[in-house]
Amino acid sequence: MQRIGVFVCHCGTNIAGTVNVEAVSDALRKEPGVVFSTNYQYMCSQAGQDIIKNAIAEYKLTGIVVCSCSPRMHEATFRKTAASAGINPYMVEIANIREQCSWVHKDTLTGTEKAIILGRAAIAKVNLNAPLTPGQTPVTKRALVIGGGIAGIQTALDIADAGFPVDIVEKKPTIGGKMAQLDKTFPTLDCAACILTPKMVDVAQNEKIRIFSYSEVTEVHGFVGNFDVTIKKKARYVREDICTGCGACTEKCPQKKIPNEFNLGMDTRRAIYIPFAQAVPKVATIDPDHCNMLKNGKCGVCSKVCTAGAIDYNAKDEFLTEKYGAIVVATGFNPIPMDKFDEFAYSQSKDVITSLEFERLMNAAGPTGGKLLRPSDGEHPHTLVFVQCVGSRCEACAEKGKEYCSKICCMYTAKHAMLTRDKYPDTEVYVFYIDVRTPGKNFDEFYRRAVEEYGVHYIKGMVGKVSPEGNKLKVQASDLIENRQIHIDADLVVLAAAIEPDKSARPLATMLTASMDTNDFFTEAHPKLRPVESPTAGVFLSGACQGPKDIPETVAQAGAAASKVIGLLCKDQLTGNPCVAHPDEMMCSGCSNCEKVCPYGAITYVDKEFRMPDRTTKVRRVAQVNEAVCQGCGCCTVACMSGAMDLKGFKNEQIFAEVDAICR
Amino acid sequence: MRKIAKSALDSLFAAMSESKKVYLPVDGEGGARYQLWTEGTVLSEAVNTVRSAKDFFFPQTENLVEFKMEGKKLDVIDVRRETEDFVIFGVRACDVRSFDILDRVFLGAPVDTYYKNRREHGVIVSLACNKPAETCFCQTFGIDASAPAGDIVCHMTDDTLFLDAKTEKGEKLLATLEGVTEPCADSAADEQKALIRSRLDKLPLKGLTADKFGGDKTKEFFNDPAWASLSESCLGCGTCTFVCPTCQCYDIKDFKTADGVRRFRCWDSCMYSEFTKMSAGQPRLTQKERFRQRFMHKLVYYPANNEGIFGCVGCGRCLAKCPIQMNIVKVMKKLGEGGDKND
Amino acid sequence: MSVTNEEYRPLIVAFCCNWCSYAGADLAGNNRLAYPADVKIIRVPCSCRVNPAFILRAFQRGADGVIICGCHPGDCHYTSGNYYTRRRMALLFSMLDYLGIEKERTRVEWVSAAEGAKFAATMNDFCKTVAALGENKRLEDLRCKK
Amino acid sequence: MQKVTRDILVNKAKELLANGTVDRVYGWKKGEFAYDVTPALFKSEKELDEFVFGDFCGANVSKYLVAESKKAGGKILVFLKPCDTYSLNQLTTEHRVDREKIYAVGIPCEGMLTGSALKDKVDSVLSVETEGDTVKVETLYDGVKTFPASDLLPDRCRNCKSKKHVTYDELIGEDGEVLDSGRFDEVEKLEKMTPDERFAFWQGELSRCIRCNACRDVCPACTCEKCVFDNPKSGLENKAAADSFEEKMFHIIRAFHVAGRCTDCGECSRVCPQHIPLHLLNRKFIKDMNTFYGEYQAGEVVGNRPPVVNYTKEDIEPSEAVKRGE
Repeated sequence: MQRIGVFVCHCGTNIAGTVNVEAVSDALRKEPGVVFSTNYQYMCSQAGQDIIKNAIAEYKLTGIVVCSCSPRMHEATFRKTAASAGINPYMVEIANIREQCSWVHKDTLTGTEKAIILGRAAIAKVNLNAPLTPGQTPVTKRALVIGGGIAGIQTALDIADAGFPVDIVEKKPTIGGKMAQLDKTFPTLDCAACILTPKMVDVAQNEKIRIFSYSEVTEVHGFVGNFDVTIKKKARYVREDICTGCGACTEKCPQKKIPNEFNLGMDTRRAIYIPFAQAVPKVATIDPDHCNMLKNGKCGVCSKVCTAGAIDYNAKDEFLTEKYGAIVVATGFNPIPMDKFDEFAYSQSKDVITSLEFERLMNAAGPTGGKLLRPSDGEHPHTLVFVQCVGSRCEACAEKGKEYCSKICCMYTAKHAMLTRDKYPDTEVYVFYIDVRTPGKNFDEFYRRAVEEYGVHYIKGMVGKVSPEGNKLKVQASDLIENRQIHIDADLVVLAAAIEPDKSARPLATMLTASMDTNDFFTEAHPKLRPVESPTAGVFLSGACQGPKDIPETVAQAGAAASKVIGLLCKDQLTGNPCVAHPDEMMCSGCSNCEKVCPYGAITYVDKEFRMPDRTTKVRRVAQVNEAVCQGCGCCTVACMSGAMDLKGFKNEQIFAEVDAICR
Repeated sequence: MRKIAKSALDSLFAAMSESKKVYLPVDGEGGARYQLWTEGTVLSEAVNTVRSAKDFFFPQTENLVEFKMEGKKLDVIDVRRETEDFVIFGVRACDVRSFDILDRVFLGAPVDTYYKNRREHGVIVSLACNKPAETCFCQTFGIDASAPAGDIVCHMTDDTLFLDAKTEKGEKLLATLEGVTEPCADSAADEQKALIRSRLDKLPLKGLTADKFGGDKTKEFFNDPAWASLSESCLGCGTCTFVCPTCQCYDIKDFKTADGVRRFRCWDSCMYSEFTKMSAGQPRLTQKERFRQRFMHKLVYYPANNEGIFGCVGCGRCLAKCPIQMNIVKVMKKLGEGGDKND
Repeated sequence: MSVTNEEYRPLIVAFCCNWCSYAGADLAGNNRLAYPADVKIIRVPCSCRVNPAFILRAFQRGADGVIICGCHPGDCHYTSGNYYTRRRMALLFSMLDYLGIEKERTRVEWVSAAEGAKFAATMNDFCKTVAALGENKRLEDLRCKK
Repeated sequence: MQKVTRDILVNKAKELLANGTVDRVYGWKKGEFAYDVTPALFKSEKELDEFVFGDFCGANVSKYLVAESKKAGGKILVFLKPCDTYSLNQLTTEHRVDREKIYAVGIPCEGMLTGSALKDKVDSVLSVETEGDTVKVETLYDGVKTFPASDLLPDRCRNCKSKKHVTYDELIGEDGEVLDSGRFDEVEKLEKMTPDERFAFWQGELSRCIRCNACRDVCPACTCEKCVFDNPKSGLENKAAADSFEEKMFHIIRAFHVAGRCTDCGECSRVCPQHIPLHLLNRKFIKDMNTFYGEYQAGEVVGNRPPVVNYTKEDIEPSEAVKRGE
């Protein structure tokens, strides 16, 4: 029989306001096993924890029940308290009488009654708790960063800086990501390339960092500290170790008409290409969909012009499996497709472009060499209309847009408007907005400069329709402040498209068993307290894969993720979760049902000899659980007919006891 | 002796029901079973009920005592209540004998007050078997199906039911039935008895004797090699013991309720692997030993403690119900043959 | 003379997975979204930890409704746990219905950690549904009644 | 009825014993009456004198192989009806039977009579003879009665699912086909009832349960080292039905435990002393799994993954599953 102490927390008035805490501690004192019961204002405070520690000593407690906030909040706190007073931390159970009681029930009578019942359930469980000791597993001191944008680059640099080897897996032929496509950055207007490319070079030159460009993660096994990751190096048909990046091949390739994805299809590239001048690694890549040699064996020009002999038409996808201790997801974002937004005539007119396309138009390395020219006729536009929130904050248009705010559009639109007016004072620039959101350092000042110094026309209202007529774009819009309809004959319309997570994120999340929200952004372990960790141990989040972010935020989060990774890789041994599945070999029939449902492959079988009660021996096939691999979901326990498989910390008898206590 | 027209049975049961609850075999899904008589209930013609009549005195589960908890206070509650009087009508000769066998267990010291309570309030109205079945072998144990024991003994012809009170209890009950029955000669049922006897003589198991068994035969049979092959296919289910009118083993279990514990007893079966398990383990580790226990108990151990009376009444239920058709008749025939040298 | 005319309140046992639904319930709390106190939550690591025997046990002991909440299919913290839950519960509920037990007494809902409002709404609706059915008679164990 | 005779089987057994292929044989021994044959193990040619075979040899002996195949010695010869072969495959899948230790001879089956089904129709059976599809029953009091075999066959044979042997080392006679049986008709009938009617039906059936465990102990899918209902630690153990809840609990959990593993051999209903149609519970699960997750026959192929330990991302939601038929 346990000697249980019950500690009821008032949480100020958070609990005590609705629950009669005195009545709860009195009622629970009468429960079987309980030898001490009290209540206190803030159990989680030092003074509250001291009450627990003292009671453990004074009443020789073997089990603790804390009736307080959610175990997701302070279970760890109270387990530490118990451990520091000398009892096993897993002898602590929390009755959630705040989030799941006092905060959702108004009536003191029913609230108190329910709090007592929840307390009873926790007591019934603790009565059957057993001390648990977590297992230890070694840590592979190497990190994997998936995605080579600014988030991945910064994370990798910071981890490498601490002395741990890092691999970056980037699916494109070069690292750099979206930032490499940007022209200037807000609010300081420094050139993106000027601040990004040195970092890309740092990555390339860092001895601790390996770049797997043009590669994808295809399989992830294992668990925190011990991931086995299979990386597919897509066939590049150019040997990275030999190619000098001279670019001769990219000039001679006869296949010229391939839309250049780096410039968002606004110009063309060859079938063998280097995405941009500062690409890292600076090696050519053959696009197998367009290369004549690869498609029908006729050509071979690049091979002829390559003095280094780097071309290899017989290259195959390569798979390599590496071990990692930690994985950082930095898969980034993309603007959502605009083809469903017929009202803005994106598909009908070349002169309706997205903001990212506008970045390329303004960029000196872009398709127009940095001159603002209309894509349709190469004329200089005089009237520009920027439409904000295209697909963002779009509750009504969920099938094509997003409900959330994409966060970065207000600022880059202000930047675009300001730069346009700065370079081309002869233009009229209109910005249509729902709200202008500028919560960042120097952001509002930046926006005000656009309006006040550069004379950008900010109009609160949405554009209803854009219709191409002749060489003009007729823009119909409403001005909500003036309450009137506006018609503008524009030369160029720029859509601030909502951003969404990269499409590769969802299958990756499945491989990593990391959770995602309904928008396919990775979920953090805690929205406030653990914002750069995924709930899946050993998986960390960097950049826009977790939610829309601008560059400074991304870099900050990248650094934070790196520091979490470093913290993990510093450890030689990891302490596991002791709440793992455990088979009773005497009951196990060896049927393999548990093995079939285990998502981690944690269950294997052995033939084992047993001494039977009648003194004979019998060899039986029985299940064994790898406690380092088991994550404790408990799926096997239900698949097991004989009940041989049980889950420590959530044993069948414990859950039965909770059910019984609740239904008493 | 009194009699009543078969067509007027309803009035007989109605009259009985005025003072007591009346239970009688009624046909239903899966065979006949005892049911409370209410207007319109029809007496089964089946030779016997699927479950025996022992349930009336020794129910499958019975609440013995309750513990009520309030905080850390524990109250013990005696749940025994004086049973109401009841009549079991239509008990066959074999089942009537089974009550004697149970009585020796439960009414011998120490007296089982739960059993006694029920036994004292039950009036047994037996009914001779007009059509004993091929599985019947009550004769082996000296039971005469044409003349059962009981508080009132009945015989049924095609048109008439004869009732003969044999005990004080029976006479009292019969006295209350004078309004619906009429007197008749004590010999009125003799013809029916003779008919039944002639039928008993023709039963296929007529020749089976238990002569080689008895209380002093432990040594002869305990190590008989035949046990191995007889028990080979036994599934270890409890069907034979649960349909048996004389199996009297039970286990005591505690059931945690909303606010305390209910201690009840329930039938147990020596065929079960957990039977009589103690902290040190089970005394009988293999199905062979458990199987042997059941039959040794019926044929040797029970007679050893009860003046030679066998613990089987030859009702034939286990012959009909065993999933693999192993039964006491096969055991009795095979044991002592000495030919089986297996194991 | 005093007649206590207490309104019938059902007893609801809710099994919530630790990662999504239990967090969703916490969020409902954070946002002060009320639902009846009839709901008592049992935390399990994953909805796939819920053994049909737990559900029957709850009914035996006097529960009037049992609801199992887990991560949305595809979002399971353990990748596939809730897929198994979905199969097991589809089969179990269908069997209970086949035995004539009111199918409204059992429910599976997928509630994510972000869906505090859905959690509260689900519980409000489930309590209402079960309350309308009244006491569980078809899967009761008389010994467990007071 | 049966096309294969005792002599054919005994000769086969003698041959296999003699040439050392097997060292023991699972078969049947004669009983007191026509219908009470007992499964038995024969270890020598001489013992085979007691071997019988006939229209009452319906017991599914595959479960005995769980224990027998673990014993030392050579191979065990078993004669398996088509439906028994599904059980053997399922037991092999679950590593309960060492298939290497079994020599399975598939035998054709024309449907097997059972004593209990027979005695539902006739009292006091003295002898039974079959000629073609006619069964002649000699009784103690009603003379000789004749029945078409279909009247006396248990449900599992009237709705035989397959005449095909899914595993064997040797076959006697021609192999048959998987049949399009009406085995789900009864389930459908129940599904069409109102919940109240269904409850009344099952209440009536299950209330007769005496918790003798015969259904479990005969079931080839119930081979756990220790059943949860026997294990005090499981929280489910109970020796006898003490409340109407318990038999429901027992049968629901048992059906759930064998779901996806039950081959629908029908032994549970055959042995129930109270004639509870337990196969209707198992068939409900089989029918549901077929409709929800695609056709699946347990034991059809060794190594198949039962639907309960499998999933697809598009599976039916529980709330939809109970709506079927509405």
